[in-house]
Amino acid sequence: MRKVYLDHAATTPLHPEVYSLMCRFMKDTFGNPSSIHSFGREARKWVEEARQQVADLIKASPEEIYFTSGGTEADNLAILGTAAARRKKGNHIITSSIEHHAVLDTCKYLEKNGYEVTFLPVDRYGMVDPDDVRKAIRRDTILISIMHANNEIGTIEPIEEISRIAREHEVIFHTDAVQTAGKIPVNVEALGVDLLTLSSHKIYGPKGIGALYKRKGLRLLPVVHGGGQEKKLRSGTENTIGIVGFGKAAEIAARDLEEEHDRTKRLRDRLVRGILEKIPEVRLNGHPEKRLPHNANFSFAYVEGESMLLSLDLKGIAASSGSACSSRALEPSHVLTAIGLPYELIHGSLRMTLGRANDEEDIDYVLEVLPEIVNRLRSFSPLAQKHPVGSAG
Amino acid sequence: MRKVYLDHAATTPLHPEVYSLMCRFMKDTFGNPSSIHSFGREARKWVEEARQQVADLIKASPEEIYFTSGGTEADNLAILGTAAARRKKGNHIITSSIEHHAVLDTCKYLEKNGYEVTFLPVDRYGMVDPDDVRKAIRRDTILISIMHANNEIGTIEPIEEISRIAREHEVIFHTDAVQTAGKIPVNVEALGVDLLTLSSHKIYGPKGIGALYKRKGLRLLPVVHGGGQEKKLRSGTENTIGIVGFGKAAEIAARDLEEEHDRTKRLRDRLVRGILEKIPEVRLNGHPEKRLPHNANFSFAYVEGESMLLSLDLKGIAASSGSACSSRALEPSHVLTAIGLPYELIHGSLRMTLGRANDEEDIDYVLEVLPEIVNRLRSFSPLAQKHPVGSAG
Amino acid sequence: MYNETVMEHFTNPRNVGEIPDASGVGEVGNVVCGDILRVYIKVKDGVLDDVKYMTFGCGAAVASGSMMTELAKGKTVEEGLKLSNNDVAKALGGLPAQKKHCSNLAADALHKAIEDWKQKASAAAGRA
Amino acid sequence: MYNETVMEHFTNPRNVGEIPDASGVGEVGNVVCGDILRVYIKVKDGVLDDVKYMTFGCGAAVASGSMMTELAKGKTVEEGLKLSNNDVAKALGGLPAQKKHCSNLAADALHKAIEDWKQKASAAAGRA
Ligand SMILES: Cc1ncc(COP(=O)(O)O)c(C=O)c1O
Ligand SMILES: Cc1ncc(COP(=O)(O)O)c(C=O)c1O
Repeated sequence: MRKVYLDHAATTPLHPEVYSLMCRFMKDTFGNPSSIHSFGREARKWVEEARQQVADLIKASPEEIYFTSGGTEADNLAILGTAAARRKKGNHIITSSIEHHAVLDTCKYLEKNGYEVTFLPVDRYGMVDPDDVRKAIRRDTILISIMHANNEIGTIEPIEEISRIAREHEVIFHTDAVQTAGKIPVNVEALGVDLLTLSSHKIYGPKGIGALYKRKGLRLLPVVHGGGQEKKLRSGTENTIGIVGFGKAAEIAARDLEEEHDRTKRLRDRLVRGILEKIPEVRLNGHPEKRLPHNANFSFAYVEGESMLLSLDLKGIAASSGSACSSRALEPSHVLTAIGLPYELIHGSLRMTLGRANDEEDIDYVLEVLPEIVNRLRSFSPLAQKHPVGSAG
Repeated sequence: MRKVYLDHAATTPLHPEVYSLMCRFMKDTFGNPSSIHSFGREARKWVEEARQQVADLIKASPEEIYFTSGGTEADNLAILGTAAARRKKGNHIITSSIEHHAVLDTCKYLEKNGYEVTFLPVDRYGMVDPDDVRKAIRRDTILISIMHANNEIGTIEPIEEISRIAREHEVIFHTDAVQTAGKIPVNVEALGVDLLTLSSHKIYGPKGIGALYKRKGLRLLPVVHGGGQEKKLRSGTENTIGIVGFGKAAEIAARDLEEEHDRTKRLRDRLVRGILEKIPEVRLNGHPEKRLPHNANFSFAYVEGESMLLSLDLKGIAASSGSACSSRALEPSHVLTAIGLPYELIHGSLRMTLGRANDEEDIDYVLEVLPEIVNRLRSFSPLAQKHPVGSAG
Repeated sequence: MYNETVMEHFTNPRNVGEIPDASGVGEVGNVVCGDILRVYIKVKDGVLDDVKYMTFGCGAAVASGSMMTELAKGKTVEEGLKLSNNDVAKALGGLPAQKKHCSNLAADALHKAIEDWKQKASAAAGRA
Repeated sequence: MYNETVMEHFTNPRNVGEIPDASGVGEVGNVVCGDILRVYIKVKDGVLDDVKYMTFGCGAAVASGSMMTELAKGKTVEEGLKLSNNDVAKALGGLPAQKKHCSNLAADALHKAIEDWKQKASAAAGRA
């Protein structure tokens, strides 16, 4: 059976060059980078080369890169680290209501621990209004965290504008760039950010490794305590294999960015056009233009997401959904809720995220299979007759 | 040049079977274990198999195993997680003064944040007295954390006795078993612990992956917030490659434990005997019998540790030292300080930890090379004439 | 995630659709949690002569609806009332833990349909 | 960690040992931080005719002692006083950041030895 992987926003396969390098590294190099003997120094060399590669991807300098166990930990470190370091200055944090759970739940944790958090709304495309940010800033605001692009609907936020506002008010600004780095240009200077989160496994590197960019001179307190690795900011013996893979993945992502951007965008546009043509009563979620090149997110009226996923899976197609049933959390997507979708359209959402694994035939295969699936599920849906929704574009 | 790796307590090379399995897994399986499609389910299967393997190593059940980014994070989770969950019950924690920094610094962090910590002393062998634990328990004591064996001097602590005392007083008991699992038998039931820390890279698995054993029913709060992976206790996309490697390493460690124990112990005893015979004014640090089978830790009078390490390194031998100069922290070993060594013997310490990489020829090579090195360094040491120390056994 | 029996019922759900002249109709669930299950029954001489269902729901909802209709069909109304969500899950060979709570409601919907039939029947008896 | 020059000086330290009839002796460091450096000088006609050192210390301490003796030997006492720890580190082609503070004390020890010589010399002059 044809296998079509359309869940690149969830995770990506290892790039073959990343795979080879990791295997080569793993075979010969095992030292602890903190050891001063030759085994340790050899490992250190690889780690520092990877740090340079990651820095290059976002136009930072290597001293500004701190490796973590992934995007989640980097988000935690950025937010908890800033909150703790600036506690004396204030206790107010601004974020959006469509952040990844790594940001959202960390902010909620802080709310329970003496901080105040403003969760900004978004418009129906998932866009944060910079003016809302400006209005939310108070004298005791210490941090603003707004994601670069949303992982579910792909909307790209106006980071430059927001960071300018943050700077004017001398508030630290963090952005979660897990979904954008390697997909669209990410330049920490141009974006004007103080902190930026990266994750390796979204760019064809291994899972369980990420990084926080921290502008030189900015003070954070650690979240994980111990041996003082990563310049005392993140303790724990370094995940050397992961770091080496992440470095290579970052290098390749930077190298191929433009080409992959254009290629996946072309495929994505073909997919979106095809679905809107072939399936009635469907809407495209997210911003029509300001969106990630590889993201497509639809809501199909009357059908439930997990049922679509299972049906697609039986045809070899991997996708995801914002339906509660498709997640372990058993809560419908907070992102689709925030853009104002009614529950049945949240449950009827389907996200397809393209990547290196895909070609035109994949798209055509989906366009062949998906309409039948939606039809079948609609055929026994009790909602199908109840509430017709307008087919959106 | 002959290469002799004698720093297995710092980290270990990948076992060849671990290496092969990781490469095989990496090549084909990349799904996100949280995804419900076939790619995700395949990854989930591997993760759960590894969880079983890790559970088997310590005779736990797989539901009690929570993967983390390493021993450091597992220690943090055990301590911070218990402290937060039991805050209403009390705020007093008991630990020892020779814990790994992952425990020690986490406790110091808590001290700064409203908790009280008792750091118990140890005797000259590095042994915690269970009576001291009993005496330190107060009505508001919520957690006792004592390591199973010390990473520097190898002393094995009386965990069964201490856990019994903890249970009598209904205090949660955590032990850091990073240095013991796979080296000596570790059985969570026999030890009577509620929480136990493991790290993969000390048992020939990859770095950047570890686990916390949490007894069924015990409540902890998470340290890293986000997507709710690991049964909501530890968020972040799972380090699948690391987990698979860790699982295999745990399986092999359990399988070969007895044989490797005896083999390394024999080699270690040969090394210790040889050094005490060939080099004057040297003492063996740690307990003469109750110590890890692969650990040897000496103090050589009049010479500084880093100089020894560099000299050994030039001969292809990798070891470590408790001298400040050999660490990034620039602080002399808190363990050697706690057993009462004078500063010059702390700085003159040399730890050699054996493992699979070693054979008799390695030991003989060290016995040939090390006396010359110590002699040379002593020849221009200003201390050499000042304070003679008795050569200990 | 799901076992083979569940997947088989998901792929080929039995008795989907409406019964236009149903003796009773029952619906459970709501769009918030994302699972809705509607059951139609045809009662003849106290026996569930026909049982059909429609669902907006996840794999577990589709499969448990299907399995419920198979278990219920041909049973007496009283037996139908004794059929539990748990019986359905068991017949399916088990469901994932997180699905048991909200997606395994087919028996509840059947009970509602039977109640609906009873009410209609007694109303008809009243009128008669 | 260390560059080649440092390693070369560590492996073959110049001028190690005592000068039994030294004109001056200086010692810096302490066992707490783990680096002790003792310098012996022989002064002839205001020139550092011989400079030797002994050390209990790390690679950086051994190498900077060695380099210092090379730089100091043959210089006048005044020039010796101007020699800085930084000069020594530079001549070694640089030292790791964390080593600069505590292990790069050879010039300080030299200055102490020169002070010692000066005191002894003036004491001798006083006696004369
Ligand atoms: C926007 C965003 N932030 C953070 C994360 C978390 O990163 P990781 O999976 O490396 O923990 C993800 C992906 O899961 C993401 O999409
Ligand atoms: C006793 C002990 N605890 C904790 C750790 C930390 O584990 P990891 O290196 O996996 O962070 C180590 C090793 O570094 C250790 O020896």
